[in-house]
Amino acid sequence: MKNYLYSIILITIFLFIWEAGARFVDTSFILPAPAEIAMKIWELKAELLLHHLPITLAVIAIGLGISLVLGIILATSMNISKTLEQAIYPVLITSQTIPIIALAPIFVLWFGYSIWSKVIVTIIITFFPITVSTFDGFRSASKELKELFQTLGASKRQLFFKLEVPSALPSFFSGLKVAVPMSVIGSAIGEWLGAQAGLGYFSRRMMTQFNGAGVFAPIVVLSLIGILLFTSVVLLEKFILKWRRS
Amino acid sequence: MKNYLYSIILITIFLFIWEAGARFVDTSFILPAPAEIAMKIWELKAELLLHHLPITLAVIAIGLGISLVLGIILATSMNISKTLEQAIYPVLITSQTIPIIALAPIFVLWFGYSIWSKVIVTIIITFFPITVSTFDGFRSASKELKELFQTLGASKRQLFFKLEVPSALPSFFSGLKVAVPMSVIGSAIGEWLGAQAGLGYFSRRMMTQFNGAGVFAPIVVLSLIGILLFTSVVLLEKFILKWRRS
Amino acid sequence: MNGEQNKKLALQFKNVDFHYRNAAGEIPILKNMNLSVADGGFVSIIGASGSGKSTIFRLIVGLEERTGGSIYLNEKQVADRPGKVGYMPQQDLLMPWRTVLQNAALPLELQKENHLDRGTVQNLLEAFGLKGYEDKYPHELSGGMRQRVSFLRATLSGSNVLLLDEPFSALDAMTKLFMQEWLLEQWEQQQSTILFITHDISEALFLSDRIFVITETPFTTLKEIEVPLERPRRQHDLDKKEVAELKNNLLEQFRMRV
Amino acid sequence: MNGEQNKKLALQFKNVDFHYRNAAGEIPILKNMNLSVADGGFVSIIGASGSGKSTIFRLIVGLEERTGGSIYLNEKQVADRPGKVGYMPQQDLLMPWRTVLQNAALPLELQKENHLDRGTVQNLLEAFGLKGYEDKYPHELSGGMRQRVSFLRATLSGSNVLLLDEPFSALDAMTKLFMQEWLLEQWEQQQSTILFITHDISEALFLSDRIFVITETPFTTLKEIEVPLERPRRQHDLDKKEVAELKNNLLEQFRMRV
Amino acid sequence: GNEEAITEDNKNANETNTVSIMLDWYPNAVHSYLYVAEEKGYFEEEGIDVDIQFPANPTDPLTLAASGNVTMGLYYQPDVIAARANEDIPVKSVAAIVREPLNRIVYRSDDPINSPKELEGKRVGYPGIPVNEAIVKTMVEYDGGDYEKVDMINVEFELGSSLISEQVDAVSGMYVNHEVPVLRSEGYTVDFINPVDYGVPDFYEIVAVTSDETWEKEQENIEAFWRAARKGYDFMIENEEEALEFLLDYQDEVNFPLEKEIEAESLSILLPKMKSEQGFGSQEKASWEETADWLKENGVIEEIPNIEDIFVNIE
Ligand SMILES: Nc1ncnc2c1ncn2[C@@H]1O[C@H](COP(=O)(O)OP(=O)(O)OP(=O)(O)O)[C@@H](O)[C@H]1O
Ligand SMILES: Nc1ncnc2c1ncn2[C@@H]1O[C@H](COP(=O)(O)OP(=O)(O)OP(=O)(O)O)[C@@H](O)[C@H]1O
Ligand SMILES: [Mg+2]
Ligand SMILES: [Mg+2]
Repeated sequence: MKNYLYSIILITIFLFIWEAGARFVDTSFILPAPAEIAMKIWELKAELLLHHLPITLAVIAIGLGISLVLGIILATSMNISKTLEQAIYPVLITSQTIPIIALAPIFVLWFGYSIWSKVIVTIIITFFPITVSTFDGFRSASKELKELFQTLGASKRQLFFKLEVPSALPSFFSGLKVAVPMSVIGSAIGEWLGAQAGLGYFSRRMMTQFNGAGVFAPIVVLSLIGILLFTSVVLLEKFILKWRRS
Repeated sequence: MKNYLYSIILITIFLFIWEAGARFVDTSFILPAPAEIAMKIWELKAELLLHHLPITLAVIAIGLGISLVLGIILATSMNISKTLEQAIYPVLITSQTIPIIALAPIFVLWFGYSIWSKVIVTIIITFFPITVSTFDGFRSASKELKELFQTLGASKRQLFFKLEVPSALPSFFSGLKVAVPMSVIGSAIGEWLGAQAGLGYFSRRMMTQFNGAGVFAPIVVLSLIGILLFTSVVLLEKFILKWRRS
Repeated sequence: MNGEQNKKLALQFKNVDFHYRNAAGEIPILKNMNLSVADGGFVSIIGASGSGKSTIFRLIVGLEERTGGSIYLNEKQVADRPGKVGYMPQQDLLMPWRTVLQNAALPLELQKENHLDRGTVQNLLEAFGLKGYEDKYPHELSGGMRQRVSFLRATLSGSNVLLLDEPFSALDAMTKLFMQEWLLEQWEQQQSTILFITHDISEALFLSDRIFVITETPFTTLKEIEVPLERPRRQHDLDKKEVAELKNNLLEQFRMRV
Repeated sequence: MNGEQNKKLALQFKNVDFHYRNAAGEIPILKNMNLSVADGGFVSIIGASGSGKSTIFRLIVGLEERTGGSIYLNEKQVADRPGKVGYMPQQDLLMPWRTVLQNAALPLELQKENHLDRGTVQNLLEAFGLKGYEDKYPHELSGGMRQRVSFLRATLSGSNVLLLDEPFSALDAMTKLFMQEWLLEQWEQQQSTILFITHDISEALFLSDRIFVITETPFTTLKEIEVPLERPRRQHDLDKKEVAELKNNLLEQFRMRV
Repeated sequence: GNEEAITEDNKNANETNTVSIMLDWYPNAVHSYLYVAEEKGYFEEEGIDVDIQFPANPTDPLTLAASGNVTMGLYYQPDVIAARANEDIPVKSVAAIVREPLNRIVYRSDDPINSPKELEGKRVGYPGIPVNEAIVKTMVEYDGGDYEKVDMINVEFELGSSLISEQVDAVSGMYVNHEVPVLRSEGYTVDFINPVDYGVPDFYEIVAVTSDETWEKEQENIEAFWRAARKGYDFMIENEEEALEFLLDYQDEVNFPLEKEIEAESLSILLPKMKSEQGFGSQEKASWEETADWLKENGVIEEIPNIEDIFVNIE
């Protein structure tokens, strides 16, 4: 806790300046004060938590889930087949330098306002870190250890489960820690593009109604989801990689 | 080149399936064929390259430029002052788990439909990788080398320029390689929120006009920018870090 | 003509050929090479860097495929050699996510036909000075202890032949001396055959019955040297005149090559 | 009472106190410690791991501040010691982004009062067997060459006192022997004073005029041993009976501590 | 054969039960008749289930209707023509809801724009719907100005917030019956110019669009839908107050807060513009032709499409 003292001071100062600034500017639809936002969250708690939150959570869960399944399958296939690796890996890396997300509006044409247009955006944004980090994890399995396994007569299956999977886990978790906050962003961006409900949608909705605090309130909830999910992954990582505890 | 043979085959197959699929579906506003997109790019080349491209490039250049300046200043300050580091670093890391980008619509109210609202989105999306990688780079300077410099009576200034800066460069470039494609995405997302020109804007506009190929054409140009910028950074990195050439 | 002739052979190379292949063409390492190691012996291989010491081991364990000739293990030519010898590589190569016990017991997990049971492992853990450390992770151990876990693992492969590739090169000089004595002790108890690669002439002299010297690459035979020392040995036995002379001869031979 | 008394002192510790501080409290290392090294001497320090060898060096170069007493360099108490001695740390610590020349010339860049010029550097490069490698990067060199660059850099700090902290511990046994002989050659030419930390008793015996042994921590004085060998020396001089005995004595002393 | 017929029937029953309609904007008085029909059970009587959706982007009602993601979308007459003419998008209008433009050029009273010519050099926000460009162009040129000098900015839904936060000087796309009174009730003083005064024809502000394919497959449902909607409309003109109550009851308090007074005023503006001698929703060829001519004159379309394909009147 003591380590974060300065950070806490910094954030307090920031909130204080924001509050003072907002009161000074006094046009809450442009710059709502933190206190106002907090009150708005309280006021809208039922609406936010019971109506919009579950919808956004569903997008995050389904999107992240599909990314995980596809990413792990693809990474494993590339790990097994050198040909697949040579075909897919460069495409994957190059795909990162191009803004596929800019195609998001057309997904709405394909999938309408259903959950799938948002899920696709979330998948696009989270698929890469998961796949590449898992694959890099497999590759990180030391060549020397692989040879040791061979000299002990290990089967391909044993090599995979006893060496490559444990070797890949740290890198996999790093990827997951990147992907989880991204999935929150992906769901929010997806909801801008076509939705009837959800926290990202609600925030934009509030904007057309000159309700500044209402714009921020769902974003605060989204942030809390982000922090919560991230923390869960960190805890899971600590639990599974307990050998890394110094 | 031979290494990429399989990738090229894969991409060719993909394009072929796409082309066939698009011709089969035959509703080009939903799924334009690659050939159609290529023709559209050719047809719109003046419009795309002379009108929209410069505007998007300006957003990318200014956004990335400001991110670089701010990021490097912040990373350097954290490197110099332990207190600043303790205050800012945790906030920076936490900020990554929250979807600040979801606030983008309100930036439009703050900065208007000028270039600045798009620049801000680009900064938000690129600032983090640049700052954190630069700072991590500074921290990567080996403690033993630092002590060696001290025993040689080096000044703080010499320590910074002769040890910490060169040590930080590899990590800085890694960050830049993440940030550059992000800046392209940032500019496109920024342009969704309200714009009168730019490739991201143009793509969405084409959508409202049911011009499927027109939706994809600017995205292809954006992708080329992404690949070009990324390649430039890689070449610059190779040139500056020439000692890494094996 | 000496006693060893009556002993069974633990390992034998007969006319073995081997070359690596790279962009520039073939790099021959073994040419029609012959070698035999008697059961229960401690044999060191020394040679300059890149002379092909590790290659010999890689051929024995089957990580490289010989291009000609045959290799016999315990007087049988084994087709599928993996799993048939205990191999302790240069680095300790412990898996950081496994405890000491789990690391050591790896061969038991991987080899169906491994007949050692957990009881034996427990006994050996004690013999190897690892009692009480079973549930520690590798990063919690000192360098010497890690080497002992690695050695225990090689032992548990259940083979009578152990190949050790520069196992002590990463240790500091004093820990190294201690580990050498410890290794001899274990070897005398286990009754296994040890092939030991090292750069360190004193180490080879202190440990081995015989030393094979690689003088050129590719090689056909290895120069063989009998170490004129009785067992048990102590470090100061190396100061005996004939051993000291032997050592200086070997040193002179390598001086030109470094 | 012997010849050294007349020589100038390169280094002197007078009643030096030092302790580290951690969460648990103070860890005393030096207690009222005295030590002197004559100009032009080659002195080794040996001791178990953690006994405080590196700490002595860190005090000399000023990386740690003594809590009491005084340290004299060339018979002057220097307040601001950094830059006054040549220090070669355990790892070679070359900067990967600098060429051999740029790495070696670092002290010339950093020290205003360094009067060595590029010409001297060129001459020394040749003497150190680095001619033709000036523009190579460290990763293109072998371990032994990297150590020589590191040693050249320490030499170029322009000081007559060189502190070497286990410089050869990362080298393989044969390269190490070669580097030891090379070091002695350089030392005889440079006329500098060398303090040398090592774990390796043979190494200390082969190189030094005198050996300081740390027998306990914290320490007040170091046990001092004169090496009964003339110069120039060869490796096989270590096999002389009195040196061998000395070595075995020292070994016995440390055996209990490992 | 018998079995097949049954499954066919079932399939039909399933398919025909739901009709989705995407509104042109978030719900307000102009949609009252739909809520009346829903609340009074008229849709149910016709055997259909109605799913009313709101657009996340102003242009979605047309694009999603065209791509078949919704059965119908409420959109703007000129844009239907443009889609058909320029990109040959197979969409058609099945009903005219509001028969006159509601769209106004709105500006802040403290920064007045006295005539369209003064828009030169000004920033004009619009919701990305192309018709607004044609409207502004026509008005400015009619008034003797140069459209090239007008700075048109796509502000998506943020018409009101961009105007009052002074990010733009005027907006096109606000409705005189709704957005304007809403702004005024929030305490902002705004004024407006009517496009019809400056050469813009009297086009149908809101029509219901579907795709040719949907029309073919679901014609019966769409007809059933409009029969019910017409009943809702008839009820609405008889019982204005009650109809508004349905809307206000139905409204989503948080998402789409509505002011009763504003909506009442709005409805009174709307009713005359929704009324037709031929019956609610009917469309006249002449209106389509006039609008198409206007678009061609202004270069929005190059060729006038076959008017017969563009609309169909539901009896
Ligand atoms: N996979 C390979 N492909 C091509 N050449 C190889 C390969 N592995 C080793 N070599 C070459 O074969 C030679 C012998 O290698 P080896 O590893 O057996 O040497 P070594 O005696 O163990 O050396 P060291 O003491 O440095 O470990 C070297 O010249 C090396 O460069
Ligand atoms: N910064 C520090 N803070 C606290 N204790 C320290 C610190 N640095 C070293 N020590 C402790 O001081 C003691 C002496 O350390 P030193 O590095 O001088 O030992 P050494 O003789 O050089 O050992 P080695 O042979 O392993 O290099 C050790 O017990 C070490 O744990
Ligand atoms: Mg080897
Ligand atoms: Mg030390």
